[in-house]
Amino acid sequence: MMRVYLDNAATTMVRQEVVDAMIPAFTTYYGNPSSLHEYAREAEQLLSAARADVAAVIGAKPEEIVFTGGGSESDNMALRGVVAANKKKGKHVITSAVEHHAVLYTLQAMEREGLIDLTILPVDEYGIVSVESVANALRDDTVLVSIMFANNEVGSINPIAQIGKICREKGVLFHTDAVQATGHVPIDVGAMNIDLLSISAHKFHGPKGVGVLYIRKGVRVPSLIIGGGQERKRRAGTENVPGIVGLATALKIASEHMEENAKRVGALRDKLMKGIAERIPDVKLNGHPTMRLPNNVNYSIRYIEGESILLMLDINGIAASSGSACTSGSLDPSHVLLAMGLPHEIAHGSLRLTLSEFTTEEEIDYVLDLLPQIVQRLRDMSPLYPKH
Amino acid sequence: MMRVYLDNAATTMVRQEVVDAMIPAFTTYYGNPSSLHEYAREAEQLLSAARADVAAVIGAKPEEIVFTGGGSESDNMALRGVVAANKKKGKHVITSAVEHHAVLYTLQAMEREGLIDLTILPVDEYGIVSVESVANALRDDTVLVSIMFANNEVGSINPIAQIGKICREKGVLFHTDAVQATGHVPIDVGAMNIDLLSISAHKFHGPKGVGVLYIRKGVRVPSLIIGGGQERKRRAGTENVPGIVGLATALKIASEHMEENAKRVGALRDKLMKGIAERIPDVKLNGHPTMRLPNNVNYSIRYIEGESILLMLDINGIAASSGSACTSGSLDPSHVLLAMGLPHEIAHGSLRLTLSEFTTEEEIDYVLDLLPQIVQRLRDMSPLYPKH
Amino acid sequence: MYTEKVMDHFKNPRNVGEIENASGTGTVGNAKCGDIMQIFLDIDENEIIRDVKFKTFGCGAAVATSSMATEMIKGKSVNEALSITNAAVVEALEGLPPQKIHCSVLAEEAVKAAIEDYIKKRDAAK
Amino acid sequence: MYTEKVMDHFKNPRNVGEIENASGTGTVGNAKCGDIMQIFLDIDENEIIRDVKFKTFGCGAAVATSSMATEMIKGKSVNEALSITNAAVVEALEGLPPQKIHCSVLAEEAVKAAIEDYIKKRDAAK
Ligand SMILES: Cc1ncc(COP(=O)(O)O)c(C=O)c1O
Ligand SMILES: Cc1ncc(COP(=O)(O)O)c(C=O)c1O
Repeated sequence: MMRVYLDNAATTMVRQEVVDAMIPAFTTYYGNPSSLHEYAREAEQLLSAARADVAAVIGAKPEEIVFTGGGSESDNMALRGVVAANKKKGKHVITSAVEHHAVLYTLQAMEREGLIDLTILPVDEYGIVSVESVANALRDDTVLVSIMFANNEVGSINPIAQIGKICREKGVLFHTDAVQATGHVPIDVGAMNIDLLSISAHKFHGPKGVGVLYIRKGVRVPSLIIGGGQERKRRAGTENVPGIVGLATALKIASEHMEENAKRVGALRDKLMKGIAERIPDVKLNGHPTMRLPNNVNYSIRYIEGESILLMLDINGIAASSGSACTSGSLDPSHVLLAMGLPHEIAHGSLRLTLSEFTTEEEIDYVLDLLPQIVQRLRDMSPLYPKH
Repeated sequence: MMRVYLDNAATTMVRQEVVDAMIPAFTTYYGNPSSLHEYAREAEQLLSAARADVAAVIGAKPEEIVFTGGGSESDNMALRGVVAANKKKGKHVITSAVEHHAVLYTLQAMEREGLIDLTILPVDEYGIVSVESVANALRDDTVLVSIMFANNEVGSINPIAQIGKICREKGVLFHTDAVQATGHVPIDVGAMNIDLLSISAHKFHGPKGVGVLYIRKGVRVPSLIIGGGQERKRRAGTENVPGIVGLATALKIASEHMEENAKRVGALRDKLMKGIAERIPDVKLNGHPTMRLPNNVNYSIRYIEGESILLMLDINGIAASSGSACTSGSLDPSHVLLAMGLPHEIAHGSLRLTLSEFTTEEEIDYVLDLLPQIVQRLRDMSPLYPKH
Repeated sequence: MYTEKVMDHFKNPRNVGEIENASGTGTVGNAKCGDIMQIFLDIDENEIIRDVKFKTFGCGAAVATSSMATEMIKGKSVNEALSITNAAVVEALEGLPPQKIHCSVLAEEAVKAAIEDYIKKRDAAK
Repeated sequence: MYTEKVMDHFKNPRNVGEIENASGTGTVGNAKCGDIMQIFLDIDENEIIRDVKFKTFGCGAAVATSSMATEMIKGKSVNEALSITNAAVVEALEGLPPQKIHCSVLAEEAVKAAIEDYIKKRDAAK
């Protein structure tokens, strides 16, 4: 049986070049970068090179790059840190209804703890935050705006540069969760006026468990994890040198091939999107038709439920997703789709297919062949499916 | 030139078996364990097996194992979590003066934030916390005792089982930072009445950036990192499956060979310890002569300063440490040595040599040959060295 | 996540369909919560369930519990069928993940709703 | 962490030692802080530094700055030596890590202390 991996928004395969780059850091240059000897200097050199590479890709300075244990940690650190450092100015924070739980749940927890006043902006039918809604929500005591770069479920891309511009004009710090965007679409923290930005390596063929928080020079963000003085005292813990080398290698490769990948993957994505629309009646594309990540397809398929579609696909070797990976297996329909105004029963029937540069046309053809049969079979079993 | 790595308390080489175990998780079983398909189940199986392996080594149940981003995160999570969950009972916390900064600085920060009342227990001349001092410090409002299993600088091992017993009798939660002990000396969270225990993989030939917090069933520890529901909602973020597999593989191997390693490494350690004492006058062993980690040698070498010893060793291919890795390069002498009562000028001249199972007798001989010359050379340069 | 038995009933669900002029039908759940189960009974004059069919909108467990429940009551008397429990369905499926136990409850309720519908119709016809 | 120049002066420090009956000696720093520098001057009747020696307890930078500072003042007049700055020592070493700059300050102070000692002795002898 053919195996087709279309869950690249959940995580990606680590590419061979990345594994090859990491291995020496495991077995040869394994020193602790903080120590004072040749092994340490070797590790420190790998670390510095990785930092410079990452900085270059997003238009930052090396000293603005803090390596973390993943996207969730980066988000938590940014949110808690900025709020803690700006208590004197105020405690109002603005975010959107479609953020990843690493942002949304953290802010909601902080609200319950009395640390912040939270404004959660609605999104349009495509899951996009309007620049106007951000502008209108800004207050004198607003200390932080956190709006994701691209959505993990429906792939819609927010007007980040414009939001950044408004925040900068009002002197409010702007954080963006770019975990889904990094390595896939161009990012320039300077031109986009981004003050803090979260990255996670495993979304662009790097390793799991390592991420970045970009912190603009001059922005104060106390440590989330306290201890040793690593990362210029901003993130304690022995640096994950192999993981960081893997992250930087993966990001460098992704950014070098970004344009051609976006084109090739985008074309396959369009074929899949069009194919589904043509072959399956009663489906609805979720997310913006064009302002979306080049690798994301998300459809609601009426009358049937997401998990059973996934199981049928899985039986046929196809790995896909419904709602976000973190909450699958739960009963609640995606908060993203609900925020976009989808009724519950349609939100329950969503299917996310996310491609990578390793996806082949053959795989897309296989999915387009199978999916209509699977949908029909499940619809025939569904009490909601109108009789013909 | 011979290269000799004697900085294994700072970090260790990842052993080949561990790299071999991790690679499939990078490139083949790369699914997100939370997803719903074959790739996810493969990853989930690796995760479960690793969890069971780790649990077995320390006498825990699999569901009591939370994987984290390293030892510092585990410490931070344990301390902040227990204090947050036990606000109603009180806010008194007991720790010792020789803890790693991931514990000490975190607790001191929490004290400044008004979250806790902190008692920092002194240690004896060997760096060991007395059971009595813990017993005497316990109060009705004590919510947590955090005492490290073995010290990272001088290798001294605390009477953990007895401290655990007292805490259990008084109904006070007991956390131990076992980052240096795990994989090197036997640990049994049941017999030792440990409620929370921190582990870091890179201290026993596993990868950097991955750790464990053991949390006894029934002990409430809210998330430090909030977001997805991973690790039974206790640690958000896509699981670092390769890292976790690496951690478990390394720990299993270490525990299977613990006795024979302790014997062999212990014998080399004794040879090094004795050799230094015999060949170099005016040195002082730091840490307990017998109740110490089998791989730790720590001497104060009078009249000379630590960094210059390290540089001379490094020039000759030997990687060693002075004070803890995290604070080297700083001007302050080790807080551990000062807490043990060493005068500043002697604390400045400490040298830590930490062995591993890969250390050879030839390497020890090389060090014993070189070190006396290096010390003499530096002493001849020192205004403190008495003329003969 | 699912046992082989659950996957078997999901892949090859027994008794899918509808019965025209059923002796009793029951519908439980709602689309908002992501599960709807519909059970159709054909009951003979001896109150034996001659045939049973189901339609389900829901997850893998919803389909499998529907399929298993229909198998368990097929050929049984109405009274026997009324004593079906969700635990028995779970057991027959060799277990369900904790967050899916509610599906077995739904299956029990659907069977009971269909039988109640039959009893109501029967008593009304007397 | 250190430049090649620093490592060169650490590995092969110039002018290590003491001078018996020195024209001036200066000791700065203290063991508690981890650095002590001692400078010995041999100054001729034309106030030229004929010879200079040092002893240092301290880190690599402490040794290297002592060594470099002695090199810089050797053969110079007392007045020229008095104008030595820590920045000049750092520059001659092609840089020092920020947390080690204080070593260069110590070296400057040690030179000045030794010269002051010489001046005191000289003036007392007048
Ligand atoms: C005793 C002790 N605790 C905590 C840590 C922190 O572990 P990590 O560097 O993995 O965060 C270390 C080592 O650095 C340690 O030796
Ligand atoms: C938008 C977004 N933010 C944050 C995260 C969390 O990243 P990680 O799983 O690396 O902690 C993810 C993915 O899981 C994501 O898609």
